[in-house]
Amino acid sequence: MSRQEQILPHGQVLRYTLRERITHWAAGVTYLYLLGTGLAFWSPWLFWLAVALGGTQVSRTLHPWAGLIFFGSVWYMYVMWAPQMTHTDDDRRWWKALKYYSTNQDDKMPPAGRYNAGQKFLFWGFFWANLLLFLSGIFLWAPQYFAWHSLVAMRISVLVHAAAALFTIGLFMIHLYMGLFAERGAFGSVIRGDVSIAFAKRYHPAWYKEIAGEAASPRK
Amino acid sequence: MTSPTRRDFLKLTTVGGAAAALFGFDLKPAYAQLRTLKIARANETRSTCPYCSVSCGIIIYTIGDRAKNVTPQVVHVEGDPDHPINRGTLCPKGASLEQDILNERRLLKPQVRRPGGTDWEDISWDEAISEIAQQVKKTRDDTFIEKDATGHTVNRLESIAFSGGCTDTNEFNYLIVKTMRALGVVHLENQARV
Amino acid sequence: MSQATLRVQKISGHAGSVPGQDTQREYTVCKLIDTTTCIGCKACEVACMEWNDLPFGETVFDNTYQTMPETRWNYWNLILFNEHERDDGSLMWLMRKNQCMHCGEPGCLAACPADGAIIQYTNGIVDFQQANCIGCGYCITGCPFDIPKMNPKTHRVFKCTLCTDRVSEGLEPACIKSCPTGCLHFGIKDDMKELAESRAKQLRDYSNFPNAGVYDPPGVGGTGVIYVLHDATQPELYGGLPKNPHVPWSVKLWKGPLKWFGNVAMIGGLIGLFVHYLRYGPKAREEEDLATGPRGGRT
Amino acid sequence: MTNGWIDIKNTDMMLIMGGNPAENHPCGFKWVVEAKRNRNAKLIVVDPRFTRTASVADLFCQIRAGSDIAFLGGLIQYAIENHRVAKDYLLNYTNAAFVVKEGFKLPEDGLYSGFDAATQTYDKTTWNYQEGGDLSGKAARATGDPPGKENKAGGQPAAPPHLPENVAYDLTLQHPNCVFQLLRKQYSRYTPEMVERITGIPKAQFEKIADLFTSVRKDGDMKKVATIIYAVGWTQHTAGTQTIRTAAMLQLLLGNVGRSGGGVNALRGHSNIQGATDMAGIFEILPGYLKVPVPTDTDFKTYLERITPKSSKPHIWDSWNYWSNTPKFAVSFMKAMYGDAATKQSDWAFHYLPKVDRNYSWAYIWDDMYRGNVKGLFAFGMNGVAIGPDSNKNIAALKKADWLVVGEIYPDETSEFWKSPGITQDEMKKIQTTVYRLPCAGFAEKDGTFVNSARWLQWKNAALPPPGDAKLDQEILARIFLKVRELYQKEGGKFPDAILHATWSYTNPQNPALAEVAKEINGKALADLEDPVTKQQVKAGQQLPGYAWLKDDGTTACGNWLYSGSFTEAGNMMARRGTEDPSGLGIYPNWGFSWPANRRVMYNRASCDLQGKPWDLSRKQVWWNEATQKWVGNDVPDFKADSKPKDHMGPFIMNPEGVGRLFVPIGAVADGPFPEHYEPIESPVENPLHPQQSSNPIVKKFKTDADKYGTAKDYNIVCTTYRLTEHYHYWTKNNPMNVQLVPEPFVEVPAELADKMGIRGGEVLKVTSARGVYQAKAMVTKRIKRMMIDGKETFQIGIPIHWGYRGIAEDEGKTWKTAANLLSPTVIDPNAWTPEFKGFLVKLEKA
Repeated sequence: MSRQEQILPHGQVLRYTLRERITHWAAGVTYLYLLGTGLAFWSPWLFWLAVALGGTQVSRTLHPWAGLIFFGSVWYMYVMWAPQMTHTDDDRRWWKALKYYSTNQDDKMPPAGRYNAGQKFLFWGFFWANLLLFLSGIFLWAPQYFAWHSLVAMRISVLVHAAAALFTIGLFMIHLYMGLFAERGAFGSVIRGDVSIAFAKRYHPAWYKEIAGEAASPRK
Repeated sequence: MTSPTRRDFLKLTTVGGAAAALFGFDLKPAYAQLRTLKIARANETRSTCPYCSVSCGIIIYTIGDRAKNVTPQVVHVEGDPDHPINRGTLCPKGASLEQDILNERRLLKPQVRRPGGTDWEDISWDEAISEIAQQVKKTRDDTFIEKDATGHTVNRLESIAFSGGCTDTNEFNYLIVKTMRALGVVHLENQARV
Repeated sequence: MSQATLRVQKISGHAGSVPGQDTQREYTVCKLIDTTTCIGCKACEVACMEWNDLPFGETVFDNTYQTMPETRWNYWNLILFNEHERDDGSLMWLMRKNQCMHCGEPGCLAACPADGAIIQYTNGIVDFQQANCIGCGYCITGCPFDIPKMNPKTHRVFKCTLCTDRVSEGLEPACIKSCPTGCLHFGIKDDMKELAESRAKQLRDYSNFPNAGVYDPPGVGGTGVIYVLHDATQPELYGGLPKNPHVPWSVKLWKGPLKWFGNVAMIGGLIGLFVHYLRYGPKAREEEDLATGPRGGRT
Repeated sequence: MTNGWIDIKNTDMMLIMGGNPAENHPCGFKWVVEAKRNRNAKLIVVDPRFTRTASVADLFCQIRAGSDIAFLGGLIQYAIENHRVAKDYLLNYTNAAFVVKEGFKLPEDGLYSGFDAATQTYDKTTWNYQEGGDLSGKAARATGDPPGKENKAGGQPAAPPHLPENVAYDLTLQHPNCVFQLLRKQYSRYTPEMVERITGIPKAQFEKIADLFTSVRKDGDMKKVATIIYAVGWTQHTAGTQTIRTAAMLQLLLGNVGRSGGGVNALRGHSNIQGATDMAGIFEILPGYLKVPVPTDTDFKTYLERITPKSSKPHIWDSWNYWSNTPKFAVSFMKAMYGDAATKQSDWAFHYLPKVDRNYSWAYIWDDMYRGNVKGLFAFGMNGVAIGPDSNKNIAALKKADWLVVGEIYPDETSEFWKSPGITQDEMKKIQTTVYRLPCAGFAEKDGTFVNSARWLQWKNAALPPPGDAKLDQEILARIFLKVRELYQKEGGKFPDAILHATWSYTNPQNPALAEVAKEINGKALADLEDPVTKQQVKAGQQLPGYAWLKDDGTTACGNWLYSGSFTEAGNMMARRGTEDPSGLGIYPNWGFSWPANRRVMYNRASCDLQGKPWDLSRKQVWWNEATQKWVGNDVPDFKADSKPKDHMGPFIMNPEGVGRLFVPIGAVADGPFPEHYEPIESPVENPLHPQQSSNPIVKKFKTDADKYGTAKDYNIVCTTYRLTEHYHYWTKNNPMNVQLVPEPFVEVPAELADKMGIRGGEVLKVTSARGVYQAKAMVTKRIKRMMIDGKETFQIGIPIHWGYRGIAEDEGKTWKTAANLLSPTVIDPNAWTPEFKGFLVKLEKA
């Protein structure tokens, strides 16, 4: 897709292609399910979640399958986005200015590209946690199928799985907060794929400059 | 579409909690579901283990209460705690006697393998008994020895052998002695020797 | 509430109190296994299979008298055979009946997330309730003795029930009844401890086993199955009986600090974000600034 | 067993040898453990392998298979030289003081006096006591009568030698020809060094064991008791009977026989082979151990005279000689068998009984069949092909038979010999044997009695009917017999008398109720009887209260005198279930019925001293009651109830001497009055005692072309066979539970040998003997160790016997379909005619 094609009519800019959106939601929906069932297994106080999600055995059965889809989606995100997620000098500056970002003083932030440093962190955080969840999950899924399974591996897996999941929950809460509440328009962007130019300019000025520079005036 | 509002955020957090009620699941698992004692009302027969010579007392549990309309089927075999020697204990063979009684490899019908035959053929009991009796008579009449070389009466039959098994009861053994000695059989043998 | 439920003192994955906890007066039952009189005859293995009507499985010769390498979901009771040469050159053939130890502090129960899948009765029996089991296998990781095993087909975990169906009717467990030499004994824990100690003393005094002793590891709150060993200082000789078993650190870490940290972090995070929103609100208040688009009501 | 299972708990010392009760009799073994636990009794285990019995032993030593007499002889030597003998017991309750005939020679060169090399038999004339009275302090005559010459002249053998009525004796035990001195001399050669050379047990280890075992008689104290427990590890050798005799002699020497916690205890291998022996399911006896008639017994009187012993003892002593009642037992038996046809006039139908003058035992059945003389075989629950020995010979024999009737509950090797591995379809078509395979009832479907090792008769009940078309064994036998009888009635034939006149008055003749048969075995009065002393009466037709009521005039009928008292007017004594044991000795007098006369420990008079006071008051079995002038006790006294101690009646009432036999006179044992160590027929070494006479001189090898024997040159490894606790003979290979416990056949190989040959556990091995090849996986173990036999490095391997070519594993193709008894030799013990399954030579290769 050429950069020009990203400039849409009505002052909109294409932020996510259909493929990206489908991938995101594949991950998103499965993550929600994994979160619900996972939390059920995490604490007796939340065990009702497993019941609510179709029954305890069903939850246990589907959790790993959902996990596979989630793993696949995140892996595909990696394939799609990894080159855009490299850490830059701007990102370093962004982290230093984090307090402005968190207090909504976005004008004091160094210009962000398509993804700001926080998003990159989210990406890499999910990527690595996903790997850990996958590996530990495989151990825990059906240990009896694997001749090489060992109790030690399973015990470590239990810990790793829980710890990695906790980490993603932290990421996920911020991601959800940012996407749903903090940045108006972000949620729409993963639904429709586009954002307003204002949004782009405000949150991802460097990225907007990049596409707008090529096509000086948006098509009307 | 519109982005969610603050109200939505609050709403979301309560949905989960209500979900259980919404979906109508019974959240209470059943605790302590005990299997009931499988031999509680089974019929008990006192018997003796057929394996080694300790002769452990065993109890064979069969379904039904001896009512007419029940075909007994063994559901369990266990040691007889009253038995002075084994006091309820059993060895791995005695403990698996249920599998000996209910064994799919059991022979269920008389069979015969004819001279030169390459497989078993079915035969009725009446035919089998009658054929065997004729074989016995023929062999006996052909080879019976009334007097030996020194002229002593011996009345013996050296051409038929009988070997009795280890779980033959005394009473059956007595019938063997009675019938076989009457035929003149001297090749009379039992697991007792080997 | 049925009497059986009243007799439950611990429930896995359970929020709230447990019906039988501190409400029932009942003796702790206990199996005593005297390895010094075990002859490895496997009567207990068969009795267990027969009583519980467990399906047969395939076994393969493995240069040992031992039936199979370890217990299975459908083989709860396995005698472990070990040849051991003593310092004086004499040979010992050690046999140990291996099965669920019915720990006072069961690691499996601690690790289990499923409400009511593992319960501990007031008499100390730890019992799996397969109806509630979700097949996660966490109990497997929680057991220091490697006992619970999963049925790969049904995804339920099984282990010795200490014949709850028999014990609740006033009978002894099937294995106990079958044991030809009486190396298995059943009764209340205090009595079994006493019996075990006196046997260990006899072995020390009369049988050239100066280290004979009783195995009742405190690390798991004591066990509902105790052993008399020729050499209590080396339980590892008996097919790797752990010297000082504990609920695994992974389970402890997970069910302890990690859980607290996680809960605090999650709840703290939610509160933090909520307060943040109250304080700062969304980044852009003017919706029209940002959220323009075809479906935003503007052309 | 002279004692019983539970009685083992009363012992102080146990020697288990030639048996592996922990594996083969686990529930009886509990009483061994009880003795250990409750009395701190010591357990000594001597076996070719470190077995599961050894795993709970206080002392274990590994012995070479087939060298047991050397070990036990060594113990006798040790006990005598260290004065650990029961002096009073020895003097009064055994024949230690009896003086043996001049001319009797000990086998220093391997042969007793009287050996005839041509016939390979002994003339036993000198194997006898000397006639005469007290020889105490009198020197032996220089030479005696030359032995056995008089019998050689004519073709007709002279009347067999008999025991002197008045036996010469020396109560000082100093006479050089008295039994004790001969015994001492005989076993003086069995020094610890010699024991080590023969058995492979290091001297120090042997001495430790000898010291421990004989410690029960330390300083002659009589309180403690030791027991010896054995099984077919002794019997299944060419020295089987003599091995057991050595043990019995050792126990007599130590004063352990007849006592609670003592005895010589045979653990029989099967549920009712004790009963089968009692009931004479074997050729050489009739029920109740009556000897079978021989051709020279021309009438019943001659027969009874021959088989009824006369007492033989020092004149100052008394002997009950219970076998003097033989005529009563024999006549009553004939009445039970032939009813009205057996009368005084018909000489009790004596000629209905077949007369026997040669060996018809197990190995001969197959040998005769192989030679074409046995044409038909009934095999009811006997899997002859798998049982062996030499399964190949047995298969070859069956091919020559006309017909075979197999009564079984599972498909077995014998019924399918015609399709055994290696037989092609073409060969199959040439086999002319007709095979009938009849489905029988399993144990749970039958009632009736089993007799256990402790001689307990226990009635069992049927739980369910036989499955499918299977029938009760007694119905099958009855129908065949009645059909044969019908044919003889219709067509006539050779000597039909016995067939026509055998009693068969069962309510349902086609399917006799076993309870009725049991009543017939117990016996009933045929006329009104009265006890002359007590005036107790038994009316005609009533069940007899016991064998004391039997008569030799035809007024009683009894199928087996030993079992008389088992089914009386009071009912079925064998079904009694009284659980009380007032003495605490485990006697349980009201449980079942124990032959003879419900007594639980045999020869229990010997548990008391001469005055009739128990040797150990904490284990009171029987005693003399001075007040009532009777023997009374917790057990039924095995003795004449009113025989006063001062009469000095011997406690071993079944011997004409009344005392236990350290020396066995004349005919009772074929190969020597004292046991001597002979090598198994296949042995890795020459006999260190007398290399020129290495194996038993009277053991005969079989001579058909199928009989092959190997030598140490070609076959360098000693092989022994045995059972596992998880399996039972050739039966449980059909039981999925047992198959799961031990799924496959294996060979136990010493780790040292495996290292040498590069064998790893689980590798497939080929074991070859002179007769056949066996294949199975290797179990490499430290539980069998390298041995030094007479300076020669020797290895032993072991093979569990449980597999063949029909079974769950076999049918699934998981075995090599070979049977352990393809390897074992057809060679038998000269006394009991049991084959030598337990020690033969093989070679070992990787398959």
